[in-house]
Amino acid sequence: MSTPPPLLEMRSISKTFGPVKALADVSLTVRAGELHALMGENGAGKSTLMKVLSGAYQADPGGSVLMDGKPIQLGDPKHSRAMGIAVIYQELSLTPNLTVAQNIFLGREPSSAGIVDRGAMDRATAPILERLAVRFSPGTLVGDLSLGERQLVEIARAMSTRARVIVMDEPTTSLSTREAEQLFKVISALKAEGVAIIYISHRMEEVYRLSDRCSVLRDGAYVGTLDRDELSAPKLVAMMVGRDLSTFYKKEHKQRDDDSDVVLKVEGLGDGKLVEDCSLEVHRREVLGIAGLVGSGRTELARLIFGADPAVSGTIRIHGEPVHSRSPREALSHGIAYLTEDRKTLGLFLDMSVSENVNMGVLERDARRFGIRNFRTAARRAKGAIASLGIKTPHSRINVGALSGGNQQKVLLARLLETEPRVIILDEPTRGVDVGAKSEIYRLIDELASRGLGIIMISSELPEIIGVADRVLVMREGRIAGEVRATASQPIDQERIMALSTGAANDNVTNATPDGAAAQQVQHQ
Amino acid sequence: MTDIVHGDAARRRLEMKGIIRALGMLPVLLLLAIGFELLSGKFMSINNLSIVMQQASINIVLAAGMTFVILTGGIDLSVGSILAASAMLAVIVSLIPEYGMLGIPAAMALGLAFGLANGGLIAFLRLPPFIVTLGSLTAVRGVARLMGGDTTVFNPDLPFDFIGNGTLFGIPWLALIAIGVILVSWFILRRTVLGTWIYAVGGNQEAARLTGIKVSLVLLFVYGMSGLLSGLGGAMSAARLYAANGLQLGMAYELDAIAAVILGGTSFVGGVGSIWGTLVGALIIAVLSNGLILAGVSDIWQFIIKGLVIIVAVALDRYRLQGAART
Amino acid sequence: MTDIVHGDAARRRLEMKGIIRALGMLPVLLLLAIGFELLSGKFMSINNLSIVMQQASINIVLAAGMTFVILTGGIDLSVGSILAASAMLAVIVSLIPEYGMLGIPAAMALGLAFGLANGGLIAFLRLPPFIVTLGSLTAVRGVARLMGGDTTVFNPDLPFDFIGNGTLFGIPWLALIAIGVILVSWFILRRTVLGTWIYAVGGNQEAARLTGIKVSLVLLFVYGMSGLLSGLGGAMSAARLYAANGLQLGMAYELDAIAAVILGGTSFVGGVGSIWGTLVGALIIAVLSNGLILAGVSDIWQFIIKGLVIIVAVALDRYRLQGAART
Amino acid sequence: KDLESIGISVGLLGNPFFVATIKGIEDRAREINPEVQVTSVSADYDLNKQVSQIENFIAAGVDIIMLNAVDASAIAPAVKRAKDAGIVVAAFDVSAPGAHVTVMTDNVAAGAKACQYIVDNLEGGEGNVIIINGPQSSSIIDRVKGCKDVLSKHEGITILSDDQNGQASRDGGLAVMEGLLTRYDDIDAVFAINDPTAIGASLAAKQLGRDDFFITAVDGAPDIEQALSSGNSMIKASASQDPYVMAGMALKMGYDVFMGNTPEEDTVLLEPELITAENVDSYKGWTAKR
Ligand SMILES: Nc1ncnc2c1ncn2[C@@H]1O[C@H](COP(=O)(O)OP(=O)(O)OP(=O)(O)O)[C@@H](O)[C@H]1O
Ligand SMILES: Nc1ncnc2c1ncn2[C@@H]1O[C@H](COP(=O)(O)OP(=O)(O)OP(=O)(O)O)[C@@H](O)[C@H]1O
Ligand SMILES: O[C@@H]1[C@H](O)[C@H](O)OC[C@H]1O
Ligand SMILES: [Mg+2]
Ligand SMILES: [Mg+2]
Repeated sequence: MSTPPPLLEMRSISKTFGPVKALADVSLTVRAGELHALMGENGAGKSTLMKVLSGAYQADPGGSVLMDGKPIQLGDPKHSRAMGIAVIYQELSLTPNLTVAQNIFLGREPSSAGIVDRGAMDRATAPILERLAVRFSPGTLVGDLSLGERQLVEIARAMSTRARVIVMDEPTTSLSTREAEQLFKVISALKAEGVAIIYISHRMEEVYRLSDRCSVLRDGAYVGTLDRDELSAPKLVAMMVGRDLSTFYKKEHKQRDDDSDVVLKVEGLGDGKLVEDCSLEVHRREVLGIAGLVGSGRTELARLIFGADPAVSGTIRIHGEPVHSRSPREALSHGIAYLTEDRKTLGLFLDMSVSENVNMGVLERDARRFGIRNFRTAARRAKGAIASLGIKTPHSRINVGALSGGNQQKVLLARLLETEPRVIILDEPTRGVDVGAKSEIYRLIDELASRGLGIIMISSELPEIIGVADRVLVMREGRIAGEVRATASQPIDQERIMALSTGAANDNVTNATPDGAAAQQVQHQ
Repeated sequence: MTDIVHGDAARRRLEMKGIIRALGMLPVLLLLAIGFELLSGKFMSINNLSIVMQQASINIVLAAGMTFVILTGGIDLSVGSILAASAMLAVIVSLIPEYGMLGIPAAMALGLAFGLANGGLIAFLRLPPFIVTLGSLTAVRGVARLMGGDTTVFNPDLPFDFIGNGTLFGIPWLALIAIGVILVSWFILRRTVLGTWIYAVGGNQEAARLTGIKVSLVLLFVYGMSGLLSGLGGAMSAARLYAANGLQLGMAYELDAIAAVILGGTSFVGGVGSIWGTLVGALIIAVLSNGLILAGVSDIWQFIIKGLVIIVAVALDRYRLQGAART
Repeated sequence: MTDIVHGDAARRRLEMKGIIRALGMLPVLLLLAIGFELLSGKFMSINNLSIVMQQASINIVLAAGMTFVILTGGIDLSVGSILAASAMLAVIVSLIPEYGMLGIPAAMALGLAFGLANGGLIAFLRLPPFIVTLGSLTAVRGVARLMGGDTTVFNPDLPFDFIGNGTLFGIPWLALIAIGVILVSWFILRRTVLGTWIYAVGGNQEAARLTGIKVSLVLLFVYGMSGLLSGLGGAMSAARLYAANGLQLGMAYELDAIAAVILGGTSFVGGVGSIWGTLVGALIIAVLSNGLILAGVSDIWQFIIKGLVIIVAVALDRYRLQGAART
Repeated sequence: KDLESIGISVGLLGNPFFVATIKGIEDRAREINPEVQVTSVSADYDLNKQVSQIENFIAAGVDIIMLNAVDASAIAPAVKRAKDAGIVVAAFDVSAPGAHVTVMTDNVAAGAKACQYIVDNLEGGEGNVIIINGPQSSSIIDRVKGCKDVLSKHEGITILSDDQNGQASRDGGLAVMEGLLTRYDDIDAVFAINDPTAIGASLAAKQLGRDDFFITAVDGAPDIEQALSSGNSMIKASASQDPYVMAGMALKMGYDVFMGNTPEEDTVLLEPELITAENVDSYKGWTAKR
């Protein structure tokens, strides 16, 4: 008896974009019912490989993809889908102007004689949404959903096709812990049904936890595959980056000493919509973490502090001095800087060069008389930033859109730092960034804190927030639900944060007040 | 549970938004109508309303086609020229003894052909819609002039003149056709798979492609539709005038059609909008022209007032929708 | 190391792309020029080239303003009407004894005022540029007519007529002004902070706001600039015609200006494009008009050919840039 | 019956000619009833637009429609509709089939006179002539016809071009003439279908540094008067019309019909007079007080 052919087999796939070889002779085998993790640094070619699989890209001639041992036609999204391949793309591929149900069934609407059966569509959607335990309905406009909720719609779409292979390209980047847990449950159910999952993520702990096997790509080439029991951090990292990453999180900055160090003090801030009565303090040389579920209002709060959205109540002080005006421009002039969670649509100028992106915030300051640009200073700044942040780019005149995610993030950070801020708010600073770059960003955060800046870091990755922050505020439904601090004897713990963010914590148990005199350990039941 | 409450509130907010959006400029239209009635005392007569509807009809038909195009994020500047060429053909064909009635299908076929040519260039060669249709605005105008050797073609015994001047159960045929076009458009946009695809292509063309939607077919369809409806508009214009003139007819009609669509709340970037909005937008434009004359406003001031009303109308709309997405 | 190799190749590719883009439609322009020379034997004469430049000049000035606007992702449909109103004012002021020369600054000031009004509505009330400028296309046209009581105003002894008819060192003043406007625009766009901000706002308006760029100021500036240059265009037109007419002057000029910008490779979505491209685009349009007449093509066929050439030009361009971003 | 309201639709308001016609109508109408409401609109030579304007006049219930048809034949159905609604239609400057009354210049004669001047002033009665055409309204068609009738009698005369549309406007004439001047090196005379076109043509010549020909036209507009008396203009003659009198007369005849008196002659042709540098001083012009 011969063993049955594997569910999916990709053989010597190559893909070139002009002179760039994104994939060179990559092969990959995926078995039914397994979760196959795909790892690699930013730009290693993971997404490209998956796009070849889904038919979004036409691979170079020579390679082939087989399902159940039978070759499938490459380069046609419809065909791949018919073969049972579903892809959740890294860049969300939803149409914001259509409803959840319409998006899920886009391109394969239940219809007779060309007329859509909307009822059937909604009916088919509801159980899937239920399974994902989301709180929006089939008729909700996707444009009205948050980033994380949209991610869930993508997942629902893949589930609805009853695919045999589901590719998830960084599905948890905008999910918070609770949503992620829900997703993991769904994943194991799917696996039990014999569905194969190809899972791409930059979050190591997820990979350890979920994967049955793990393959690694580097510079567009296949490096190797590890079985579950072979998986170990040093091994994986070595395969990915080709070097050793000894210290991952870094917390060497000296923490605050006393209250005179308060850089930013926010009191009673609210936007009249979601955020209500939020107060917080950030000290010099401190990293304040903000945790919470998707939609808990962390981004909203950050935008309020930064003046990006109008506040209806509350005060903001920098070094005790009230900040009145409500615009990012004003906030920047007071030394508040904000790194957006959505770097492509809210942060970068993708059609502009690395240098222009780095300099954009300080053009006026550098300008000569009559607003004439000083290109020499600009070039110097760009060069300096590239060197000090270790941005990997051939030169500073390249379009920022051509860089990998991690390097784009560094460019954005560089722009903030050039404005010489006193407080910086980092919203999901490592979203979609590979291990190597992540550790560099952590190192950078630590260094900035050492330099005396106050830092607020919003993150949905609990290990990261615990690893980097000195103190964590937890948000729930637009309010600050509580604070978690480390003591000499006990570090910040994950359970307490979870409890506060889901509302499971008993509020009578002392929450340390933000201005509490000493670090105080918070009890948990 | 708070979760549910939040969800409910959000849903209610969404529904409100939906209704307000669908309502669109209707309040502005009603305000204008009441205003003109008060000013002239003649506006609300059945007779005048039927004239307004008649005058709006051609623009409604063009604007319906334009709605399809703009929903995909495109634009069609050539509608006026296609209308002129089709009207020429309609009159020329109407002069053929016995087969005069063929003028209507001939006009529509010609319009469709031009529309498909636009669509082909945009869908398959991926040329920018603005330039392609600007090119055909010019080229088709030339064709229209060529067809009549640059003079007016005229047929006092137009076999299908009832369309331009007759009524059915007291309602002008022109108005009926316009309403029919709106209903068909509504059906296509809201009830068919194709309609969903049109919105999808306008909302996120790349995502649409990845889900296997044949984006080029959708584009071909919308420009074809716009051409077809321009052809119909040509036949209507011919029926109304018993004549056509390749040089003057349809000049700058694209601006009125686009204005109707945008006044109706359809977004220029594509993906958002409705055909009802377009109807209201076209009616606002027609009511303005008619009402200002009824009110005895001079031609000059008509221009000034019309321009300002357009701006004020969207400003009101923006104010009304405050906080909703920017079109 | 592969990284370096990769980097080098990418750099070379990027540089090539840059050059090709900057070159833009220049090859098409040269092809047209050579073609017309072969056909007519008269095209390349110094005299004729100066006529082409003269005829292109007003459109170049309008298109330069339009480039600013389109670079921010906006549009300005009102340039033709503003030109008409400014031309009216230029002639009216020119009739004031002694102070006749003030006609030019007056025209520019009026244009600037209208432009700032557009910009204010767009920047502060956040109204869609298409509707705002469509409104002012209509309203300002009315104002232009009002200024002359609806008739042609003329001044046979226009004090600044040298602009329209004179030359400096053998180069027509009109052409000199156009070149000056291009140079100033280039300087602003490429050498000043404001210019970089314009590209940034067009590239990503929200990101620009979050970077602390004064987005409303940038918008106000570009529409103001477009208005100012339309005013200048009005003065140039008055100087050429010794007269102005509120009703007809500048009709549909916006289409030519937009066509020049888009032919020149500036993207409709904003953020990408150059003023040199606009110059080439405007020259292509002017060369076409002039060349076809020289070649003895009839008026009708001029339309048809012009339309087709515009389409073929972008098709060639698309082919040439294959793989580069879609405009 | 009282004359309460009048609607006027003209080809193109920007032309001073039509401004004079409107003034003529208003003045005569005020003499009949000082309170009369006059609404004037421009059709911009767009037939669809003019038909809509007529419909709106019908809806507004005006007593008389003063019509300058943009298309001499195709306007017929709209005229009929107005008549059916009991409205008096008075055509001026251009004929409109079915109109109750019509007053216009004898445009064939105007074209003939302007072109006879060309024949008389060409050296040896021969040379290359250009006709700058315009929108195809009856007045313009007739002028071109009158002109060609004259020119065709002289074998030495070649018509280089007669199919370019100068839009009956100054800038249209300028644009067209610039093209014609680049195309033809040897031009002896130009006939422009109206004065604005002629001025545009002369400006083109000036801008291109050409002075080897002369221009004639039709209208006798104020700016032409000035040009003729200046003595150094390329425009040498214009067959004058009297728009003020013409339109006023049409209104009066229309009023007669309105009051129930059918005039004996429903069409009046006014004789044009050729004005040149010699007789311009005795020409009264459009803006003369009357
Ligand atoms: N459309 C494209 N055109 C040109 N180059 C591309 C294109 N898409 C990807 N590349 C290049 O191909 C390489 C692989 O990119 P890919 O997106 O597959 O990386 P990835 O492993 O998914 O990275 P990340 O972890 O950041 O998502 C990169 O060098 C990228 O710049
Ligand atoms: N443009 C919008 N329109 C309507 N609702 C919105 C919009 N943006 C956000 N929301 C809603 O506001 C709530 C808070 O979103 P926010 O982005 O602040 O959450 P967050 O805590 O930062 O989570 P995330 O991890 O997604 O960044 C969500 O429920 C979201 O649905
Ligand atoms: O007779 C009219 C007059 O000559 C005007 O100048 O142009 C149009 C003609 O209808
Ligand atoms: Mg990727
Ligand atoms: Mg967030």
